[in-house]
Amino acid sequence: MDKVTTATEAISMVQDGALVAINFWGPGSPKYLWQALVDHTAKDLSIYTNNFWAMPDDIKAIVGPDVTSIADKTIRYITGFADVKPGSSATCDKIIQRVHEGSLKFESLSHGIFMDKLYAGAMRLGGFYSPIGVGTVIEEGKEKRVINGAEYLFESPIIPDVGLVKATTADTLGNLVYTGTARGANPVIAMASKYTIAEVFDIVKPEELDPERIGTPGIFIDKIVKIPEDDLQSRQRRMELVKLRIEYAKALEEQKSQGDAT
Amino acid sequence: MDKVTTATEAISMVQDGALVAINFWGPGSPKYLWQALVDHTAKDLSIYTNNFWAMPDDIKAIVGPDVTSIADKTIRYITGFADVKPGSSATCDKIIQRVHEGSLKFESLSHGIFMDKLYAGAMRLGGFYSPIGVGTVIEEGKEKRVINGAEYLFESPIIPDVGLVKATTADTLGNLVYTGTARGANPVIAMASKYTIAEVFDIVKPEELDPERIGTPGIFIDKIVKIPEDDLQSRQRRMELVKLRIEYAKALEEQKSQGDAT
Amino acid sequence: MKDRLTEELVAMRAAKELKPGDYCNLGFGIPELCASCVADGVVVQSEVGVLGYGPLYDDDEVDQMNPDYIDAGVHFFRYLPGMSFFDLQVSFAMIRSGRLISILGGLQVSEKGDIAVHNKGEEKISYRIGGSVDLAWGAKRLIVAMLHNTKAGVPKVVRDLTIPATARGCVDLIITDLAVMEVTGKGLVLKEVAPGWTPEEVIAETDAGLIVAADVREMEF
Amino acid sequence: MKDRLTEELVAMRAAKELKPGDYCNLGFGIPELCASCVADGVVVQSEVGVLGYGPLYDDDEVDQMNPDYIDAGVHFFRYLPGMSFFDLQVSFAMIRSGRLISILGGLQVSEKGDIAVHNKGEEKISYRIGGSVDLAWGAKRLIVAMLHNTKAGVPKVVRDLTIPATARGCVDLIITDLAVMEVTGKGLVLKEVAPGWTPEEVIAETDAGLIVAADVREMEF
Repeated sequence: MDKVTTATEAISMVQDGALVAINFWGPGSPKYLWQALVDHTAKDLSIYTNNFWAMPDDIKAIVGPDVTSIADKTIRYITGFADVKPGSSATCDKIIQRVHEGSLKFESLSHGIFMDKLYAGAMRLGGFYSPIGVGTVIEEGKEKRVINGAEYLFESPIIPDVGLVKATTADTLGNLVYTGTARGANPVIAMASKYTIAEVFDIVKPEELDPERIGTPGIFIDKIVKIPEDDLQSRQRRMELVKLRIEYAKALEEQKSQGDAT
Repeated sequence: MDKVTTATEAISMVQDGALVAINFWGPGSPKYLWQALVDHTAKDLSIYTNNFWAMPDDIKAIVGPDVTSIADKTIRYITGFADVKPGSSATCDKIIQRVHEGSLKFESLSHGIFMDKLYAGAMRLGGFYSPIGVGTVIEEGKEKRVINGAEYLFESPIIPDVGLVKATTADTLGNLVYTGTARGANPVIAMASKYTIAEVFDIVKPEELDPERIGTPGIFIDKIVKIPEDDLQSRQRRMELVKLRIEYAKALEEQKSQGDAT
Repeated sequence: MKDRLTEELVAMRAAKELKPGDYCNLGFGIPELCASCVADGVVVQSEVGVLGYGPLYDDDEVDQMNPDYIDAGVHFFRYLPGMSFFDLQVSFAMIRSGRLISILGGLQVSEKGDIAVHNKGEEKISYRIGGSVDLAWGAKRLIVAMLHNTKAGVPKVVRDLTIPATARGCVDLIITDLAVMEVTGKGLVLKEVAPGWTPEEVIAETDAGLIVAADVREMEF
Repeated sequence: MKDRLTEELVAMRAAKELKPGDYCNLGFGIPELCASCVADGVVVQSEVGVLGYGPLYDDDEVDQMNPDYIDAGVHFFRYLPGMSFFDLQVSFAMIRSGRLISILGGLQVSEKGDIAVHNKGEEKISYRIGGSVDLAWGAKRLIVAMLHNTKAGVPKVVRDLTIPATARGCVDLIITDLAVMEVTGKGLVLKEVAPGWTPEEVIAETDAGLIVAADVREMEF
């Protein structure tokens, strides 16, 4: 049961029509695997992600793969936060055009519901009643039920075909250690997905990990990919990325101050 | 916001009719707080616990407080596992008599559903559809729904009035560190309960805990109680407890070999 | 035109609502500015998975930053004793538990306590919902810190929302660059006005019914 | 009466179903005995919150035991490289994920793959359900390891359960002190018999319809 492999090989099992979940929030975003997915041939994908930023192309060029970069082979995005600004990039405009044409669907959740649906998938529930989103755009098309005097919306579980996660360190059995705010949705994506691939900075022997510090037990991880040391996403080059992120944040700030004026 | 107090003071806020959740499974069972609850005056309690063993009185005398010891002031037990053997103890026979009289209710869940209901409470859900228990005694009286061709049972969330948890170490802010299999339902009880009390071996300053190792963030903990060093539940006397547990396990084995013959 | 408060002063007034031992989440916009003026002992949460984190680094402190210490808005924060990390399940249990005070920015707030934080965005695509729906719904106390009017001068405190709601009936207190208003069963109560402003002048900038408190006074920071 | 297999031999036969790299949970009774005969590299889970734990201590090894290393059945286990600890949420996600092979004991198993693990107990009180419902429902493969008959000689492999079910239609393989039987769409297939026993003799001890496999053979350990 050798789980250690390359990104290309791990991603090669993603088939046409697959539902792929990915944690795109905080330092635990598996951007190295994402690039492999972008480069992969599978089409008609559904993408389940916390955040969907349709960034201006100049920012994308700096910060590396973004979640819109796979739009060409995607038919559905389900996100906890989506921001698509007309005119901000060619990708963005194409996304808007495709939504209008009906060849691309968007479903908006909250960050909490995004996680809830994965957890319900992990637990193999049939669905659940959420108090979040009543009286908002989230309730459109959803069954409403009054329980003990309060209104709830029916939400369905999500069981991704493939989950992409990022951790700091893995052992060869697939046990993952997270650090800082790199946890995010990674643990719940790993639990919910039929097949989970993890990218990590380092792969060590099982005896090198503290059993008390494991954030995702190896049973949930099917393949482990080490980020090459010369990649921008590697541990060695992270401080470069921090500097780029600062540029990125500045650019976002500018976007925001332009976009949020109401 | 001084959270550190004594068991008696922490437990004194448990009122008549309260729903109290407790992790009774593995080394993370808060038996010290449990004894304080047994000694407290509140009555008409509902007890939500993973396991309910109605042990013979001679075993109880050795292993300390057990979950049946509060039966006199309890009107409802909800458990993931219940074992009540007629004739095994006076408490046991009284429990059976009260169930027959109708003054005590028993609800049986599975260990998984026990945890699911707490998690649904923590997430403030209105309810959820579980695949577990279809076609078994668990389904009695529950709404059944077919979703995508499979049957599910409707389960309601549990939000305990008071949660009792155990951890190895706390800091003064209520951050908890668990070790080994002492996690159990403690984290989910802490998240779901309106008011949570933790018993720990040691209380340290916040800077002494590693932020990566905290199993329950302090926001969920209202009161922290240090187990006195001369108590059988203290860290210092745990190996004595291990020896007693071995005796206990032996006695259970004997019980089992007598009871499970079918 | 009279002077309105700066965003920093709005943030300072909002931060005064937080006492040592309080747990809080600070939303995007003006609420983020509260981070540098909250009292010692106020415990700040970020929905991406950290509680009790320290002050943010400035952009020129790159060499000190920990690349794993990033908040929900992609800022780098410092270690603080008592800090804890967790995944989104724990984070949203926290957010919905009623144990956190939430300070959110707002595009519109109604006198009934409805709030719109995210805008509708482009053609039913970009709802920008994020964690705000959960934060508004679950807060122990929901404080909105925002400007009283849009750049075009349109009142943001209204009788009924005219843009999609983030959550309904959740807001407890509204703090703007003109006033402090409390949502009550009787309606919106004007409790404080910005220095130099009269209640009547604030009412003129507001599209909701405002009940002037008997003890209405000038905002302090 | 012919000799039946010992419980240890039943456990050894069941353990043979587990290959290095397999994840499994071992239930109470005979399955627990598998722990000492599984192949190296088989990863054992305990539902109280540990994966990949090491062999159990004997009762006379108290001085070496770690009081925080206790499994679901109150046994003390050893550290093993690759071991991980987690809470009940992660444990039951694991149990329901279809990634674990589950070996359970049984009071009764039907030819349809229904299983009764817990007995009804006293007067609707003591259902002894525990984790077995989740384990049976969620298993990648559900193997039952039990005695073929009760102490009183009543068959435990039956056409229909006569006691409350733990889960329905879940069992894949039944291993007893007399036989190995596979639950298939066509019915229960007798694949192996205990040394010295004929298929006909096993059928006589069974209350379910048994299809004798063309290649039926003697059990090996």
